[in-house]
Amino acid sequence: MADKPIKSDPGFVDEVKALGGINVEACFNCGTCTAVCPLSSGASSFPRKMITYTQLGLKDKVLESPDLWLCNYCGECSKSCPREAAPAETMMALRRYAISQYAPPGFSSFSRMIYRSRAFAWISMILISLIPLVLMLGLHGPINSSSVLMFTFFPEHYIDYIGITLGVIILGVMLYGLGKMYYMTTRGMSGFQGEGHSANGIKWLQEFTKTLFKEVFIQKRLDQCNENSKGWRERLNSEWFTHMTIFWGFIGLLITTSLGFLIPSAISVPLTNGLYIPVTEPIRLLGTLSGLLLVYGATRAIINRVNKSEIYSSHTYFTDWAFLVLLLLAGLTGYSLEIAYYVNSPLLTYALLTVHLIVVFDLFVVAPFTKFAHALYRPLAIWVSRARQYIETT
Amino acid sequence: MTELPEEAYDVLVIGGGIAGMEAAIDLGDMGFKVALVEKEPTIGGKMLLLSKVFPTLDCASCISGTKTSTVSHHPNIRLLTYSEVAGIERVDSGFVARVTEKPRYVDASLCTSCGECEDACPIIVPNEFDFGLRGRKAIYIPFDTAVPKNAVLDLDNCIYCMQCERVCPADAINFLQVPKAHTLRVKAIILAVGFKLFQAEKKKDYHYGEYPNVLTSMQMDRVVAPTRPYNAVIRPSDGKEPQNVGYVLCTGSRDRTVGNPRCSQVCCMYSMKQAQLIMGSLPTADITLYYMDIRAYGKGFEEFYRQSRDMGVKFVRGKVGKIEQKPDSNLTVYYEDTEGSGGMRKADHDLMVLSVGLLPNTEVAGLFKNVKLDLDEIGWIRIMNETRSSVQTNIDGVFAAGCATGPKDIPDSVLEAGAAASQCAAYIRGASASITAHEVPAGI
Amino acid sequence: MKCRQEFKLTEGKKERIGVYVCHCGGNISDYVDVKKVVEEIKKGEPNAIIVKDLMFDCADASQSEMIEDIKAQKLDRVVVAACSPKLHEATFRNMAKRADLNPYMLYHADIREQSSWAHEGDMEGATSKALAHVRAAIAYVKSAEPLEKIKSETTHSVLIIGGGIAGLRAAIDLSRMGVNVMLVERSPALGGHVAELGEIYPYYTSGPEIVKGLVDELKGRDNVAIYTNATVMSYSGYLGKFEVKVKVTHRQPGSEYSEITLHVGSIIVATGFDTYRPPKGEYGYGTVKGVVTLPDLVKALGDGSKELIYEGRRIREMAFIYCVGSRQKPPEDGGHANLYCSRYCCNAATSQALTIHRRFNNVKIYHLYRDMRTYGRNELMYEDAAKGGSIFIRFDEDHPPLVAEDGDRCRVTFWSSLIENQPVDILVDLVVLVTGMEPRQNEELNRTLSLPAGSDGFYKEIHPKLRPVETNITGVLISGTAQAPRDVRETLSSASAAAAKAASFVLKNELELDPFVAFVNPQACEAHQECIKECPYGAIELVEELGKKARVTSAKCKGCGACVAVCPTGAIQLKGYTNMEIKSMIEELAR
Amino acid sequence: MSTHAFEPKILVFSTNIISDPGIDQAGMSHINYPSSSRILRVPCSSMIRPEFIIHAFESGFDAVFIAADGGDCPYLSDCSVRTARNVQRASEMMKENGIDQSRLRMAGICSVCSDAFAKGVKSLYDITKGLGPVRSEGHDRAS
Repeated sequence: MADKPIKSDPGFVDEVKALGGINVEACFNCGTCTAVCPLSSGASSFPRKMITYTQLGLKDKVLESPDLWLCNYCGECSKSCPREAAPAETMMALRRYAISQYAPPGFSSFSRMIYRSRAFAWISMILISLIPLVLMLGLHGPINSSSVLMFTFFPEHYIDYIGITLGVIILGVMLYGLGKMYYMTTRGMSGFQGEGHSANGIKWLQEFTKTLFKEVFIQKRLDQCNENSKGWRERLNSEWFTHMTIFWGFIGLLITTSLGFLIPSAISVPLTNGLYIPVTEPIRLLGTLSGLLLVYGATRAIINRVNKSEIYSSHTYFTDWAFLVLLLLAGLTGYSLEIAYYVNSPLLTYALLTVHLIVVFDLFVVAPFTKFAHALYRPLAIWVSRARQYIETT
Repeated sequence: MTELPEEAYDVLVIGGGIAGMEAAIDLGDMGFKVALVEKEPTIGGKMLLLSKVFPTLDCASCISGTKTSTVSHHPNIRLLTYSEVAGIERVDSGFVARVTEKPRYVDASLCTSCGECEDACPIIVPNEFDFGLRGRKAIYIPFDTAVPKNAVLDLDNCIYCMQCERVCPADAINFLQVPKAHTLRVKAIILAVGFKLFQAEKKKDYHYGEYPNVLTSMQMDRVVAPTRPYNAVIRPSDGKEPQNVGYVLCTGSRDRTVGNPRCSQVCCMYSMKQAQLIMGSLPTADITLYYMDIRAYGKGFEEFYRQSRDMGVKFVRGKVGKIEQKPDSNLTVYYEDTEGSGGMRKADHDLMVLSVGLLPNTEVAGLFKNVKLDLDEIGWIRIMNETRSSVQTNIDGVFAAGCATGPKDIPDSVLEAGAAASQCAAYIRGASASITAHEVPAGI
Repeated sequence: MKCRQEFKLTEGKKERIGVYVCHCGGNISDYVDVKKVVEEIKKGEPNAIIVKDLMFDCADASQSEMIEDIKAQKLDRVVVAACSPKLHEATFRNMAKRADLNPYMLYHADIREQSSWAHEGDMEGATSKALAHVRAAIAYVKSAEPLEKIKSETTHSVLIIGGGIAGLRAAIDLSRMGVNVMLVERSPALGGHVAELGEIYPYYTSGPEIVKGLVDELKGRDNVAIYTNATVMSYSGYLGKFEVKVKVTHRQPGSEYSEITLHVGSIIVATGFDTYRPPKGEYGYGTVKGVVTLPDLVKALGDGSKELIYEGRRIREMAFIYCVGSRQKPPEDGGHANLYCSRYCCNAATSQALTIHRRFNNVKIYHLYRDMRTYGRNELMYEDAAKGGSIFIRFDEDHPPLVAEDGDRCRVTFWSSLIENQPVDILVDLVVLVTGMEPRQNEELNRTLSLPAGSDGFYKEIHPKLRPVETNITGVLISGTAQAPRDVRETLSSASAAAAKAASFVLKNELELDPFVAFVNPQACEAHQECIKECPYGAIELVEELGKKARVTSAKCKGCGACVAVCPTGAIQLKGYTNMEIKSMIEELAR
Repeated sequence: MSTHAFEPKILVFSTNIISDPGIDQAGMSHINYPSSSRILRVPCSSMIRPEFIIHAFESGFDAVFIAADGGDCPYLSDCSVRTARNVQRASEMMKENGIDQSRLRMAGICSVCSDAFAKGVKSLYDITKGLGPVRSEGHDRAS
């Protein structure tokens, strides 16, 4: 027992409870959750060990563990827990905790506050929404009420500038989080930091691409959660499919938007004139389809949550709602905007544009603190965890 | 239905298991007249069916066998087997109980338990005393050590072929028997109604009843008992001797998903006991117990636990999440070795035993007609004031003992039966006879 | 003790024996040639006045026939050869009684379970075996003596040693049954350990209230005498008639103590337990400030204050360490170790944790346990404590926690197998050692009673299931925590059970015991004293007056016959199984 | 007497409460064991005097089987130890008398241990069959 003892933080349990680990103390460490978990394997131990760490106040053990992010919140563990300790909720709460801890110092307490206080969350949402509103009120151009002149009302380059500024900040926050997570989850692991790091470089890259393909593109792990639904009909109804639609919808829109920024000359010139882009134009088409996927996925997810049909969606936090609702709103306002544009209703178009931009702004601002954050952390965690396994087995 | 004239007793004991027998014998020995009512055709309860019992590993029938024979020959005990209490009413300071004695269709006074009828009967149905592991006939002697040892005809399964009637050397078969209605007037009642076993089917992930090699612990106890159904320790699917047996402790106990958050008190110990017995008959077999906490709390229990470990019984701390069957009828269990490095583990066993918990016989509350018997949240009989008396129910003059008030091991059940007898006697004596002051030396 | 044993002189008289062989409707006669058995007996046994084969010996008509025969033919001995004696020996003994024949002059030979059924298809073998068994039975009854149940007058009172809840409960039961009760308590007050306890879950009542409830029930009962400050000095006698000398210390100055003699029929020992006292240094006990035992904590909780303060220290975080003084490893060096589980501690500790959570806000309790043994519904208590702010951590026997001082707090380092034995430090204000129960240090009384103790040091019952409150000394019973660690309810159960047994000894004015007890033939006894050494019940003593001969106290004899086997001269024998009876049976069986 | 026709006579000591029901059980289950066995019941196996065992051989038994109480004895928890000691003493006496000690066997038989009983008696029967009648041994020459 030469190891230096870890310090226990007696307040940690309460922190996790406040973040949604509703019944974490009830756990008596029987391991049923781990045994029934479709994703737990010999190498990664969750949810039980995460819960034990939580009970014992070993927060660093939690933050150091990539396992936390392997969970897809399918709810099998909560269903079979003999003490009704809701392990899935604790796993969720721990991820919330981790998101707040990986964020840069100022953002860290902000994110904790939006998890812990509903009122704070609402107020901050309203305040954040005020930024684009004020900007639009202050910067908008002439309002042409006879025909729709969208980019006369709000010049496109403003959107670009604001978007890029916001993007840089958000990207910074996220990169900080990823960096911190990488640091915490890999410290103490030989081969990750310090010596021997580069020696495994190629292997790392292989693992990285594997992770990207399996866990990000087709999300194999989530599909494993629905192992009982093998038929296509069931698959289409599965959580996996819902998630895939949201994911690919989001990626699609991200690409179209980015392309809009990167090659403005290709699109923005005809756009200025309004009607010249045909629906069949590839980028446009991609945007439309992605939007459809996103609206479908978000709607399904919201319906699931409203129905509380499954354990995984029976406990929902503001931040979970926020991301979904904003996604749906972004989609809906986007399509409404197009309709308003085509039916040539100028005032409605301007109003919808304002709303759409506010929603999109909000969506990006809160992204690192909402469920969206897992989109970044999970792939990294899976990659680290795979790399760890590799180190341990070699 | 034949109405019989009212009979008077001091005490009615309901339930002829170890607790009921012990209470009846204690009261009988004190000179009280006791009526003992048992719904099965034989007395001895579940204990008589067990193999050896922890922690001393004495054979269950050596102990309960002496009790069954004492009960059946005791001058102060009237034994009514195959009889059910139809209703109890409080009348004045006592009770009137109506008891229906079911027809055995065999004249017990003539039957010599020779078994000829059993041999002749063509109908085979699962034997409830072996928990379905083997069959019995429609007319049958429940088991070798049964008391009273008489045949009983199960009319539901009888095809009226009359073979038994033809072969019975004592002419004891009587198809014309009708139920008898006894009316018992008693001063006090002892409820020793025992327990029910958790229905393992309810724990779906363990697939009991679906996979042949998943047994309950009660079935396993029969398999290792000297009176065992197969006359060997073998597994049901193919009759192979199991070489790697796993036990799932806390099946139906400490589990809110099946509605029983309580611990059943006896499963850890009986599982270890079975493990030791299996090792005795199959020395090369591996036995693994999947447990959460080993509750070896009674006298000599911890020592028994240590002995089991020394014998090589494997203890794995982790509750089994699920059991899956492989094509060769072997079973894979999924669990977390919570004391190891963690993570989901799989292990293969050729026989799995579910250590099922104990649940109450809640029908007992319905027996009382004009008074209400208080049960606790789960349905065990509630003891009024446990810091005053361990056996007094909420009804004056009604006592409960053994597993009727909660899961209990045999030593505790026996003690509680003694306690019920004692307080019952105190109640009757205290209520009827005036206590004469004897000359006692001055105290404080 | 008056033994109403009468020996009829049978010498010189010719025995008149009736033999009844049963067919059992074919069950016997299918494989045993019953007719042949009857013929052989008739041929070879002139004293067999009546030899019959009956279809069913046990049938009412057959029994009536036997009674008629016994009366008409003046039969003085009967042999019934039928099924197993376990089924019908009592039936036929009753039959004999009805025929005014001493029931022990009847022998029930088994020719079904042990002959016809055991040797199916071997008619010759089964028949010769049955015949041998019948002949042996005839040999037995020939040398049999009429026996009577041993009757002994009993004193209508019971002595209870110990005034804790077990003693009180037994006293209530016996007193209400109309038995005189004398209760002797060593200390000045009743209630024992329970009187010192605070609130006890799941009963929601305090120790003193429990004691008061029991004492109140005893108050005003005129057949109970309680002696406090009293100790048992000596005792003699046997079941039904014990004589116990008690020394009572007076509170008033002047006469310091008096000695009284009590006559009782039975004795209940309810002397309770001792709390385990950790040696200095065990988990920092006595060396680290803030390390206390569970009973210390319970006392501290008793004052009803709003804040949890122990010796000036405000308690916000505390640690319970379980299995202190219980479940210890076997000592390699022969040192002191309690191998047993103390049963009550897990429940007691979780119950105290619940009390703390309910009374004080924000107190965190770390429970360092080995197995949580909150059996039965105590499991709910475990669950509630966990939800109320208790954290339960399992540690392994091989890695016990370490306790050290850390400023004005305690630092507990533990290794839990649940997290791969990585050491963890917790800082707490108080460390509570959950101490177990130990057998009461009571050498004087133990010497006086000479009750056997088990390997755990607690008093040992004859059999935990068959005779759970009886000891080797017939009439001396054990109950409560003197026998094994127990909680309140279990203690009350065992006390009442002991009361039931005591009552069955003394309620009737006369005790009836089985006649199969040892007896000594004084002519043959050479005072080797082997039997005295062999008898675990202390039923045999050497009597000087008779010229140094062994004598059996029938009331103490349980009839095992262990003494019979060791007597070099065959002087001590068992009634109903005399050496003569057995030898003559052996000879017949060998024919 | 020709050896192949020899049927060893076996005396079985059983106990009222424990092993006798076990022997009954063998009959009830129709488990066959040599019919040349004879059964004599006593309260507890610890009362069997070595002298009884010798007397059995003197009376013509070829083997003695003690169906002891084992750990289930209702009288004495150390019944087996005491019985074993007495049996040991009997065995020594047999040696002195020139009787082959393998003619004597003790086994704990519980109240349902029918298999163990039947097996025990059978194997003793086989051994004794090999040894021949007890009267052919030194014991006869000595007396």
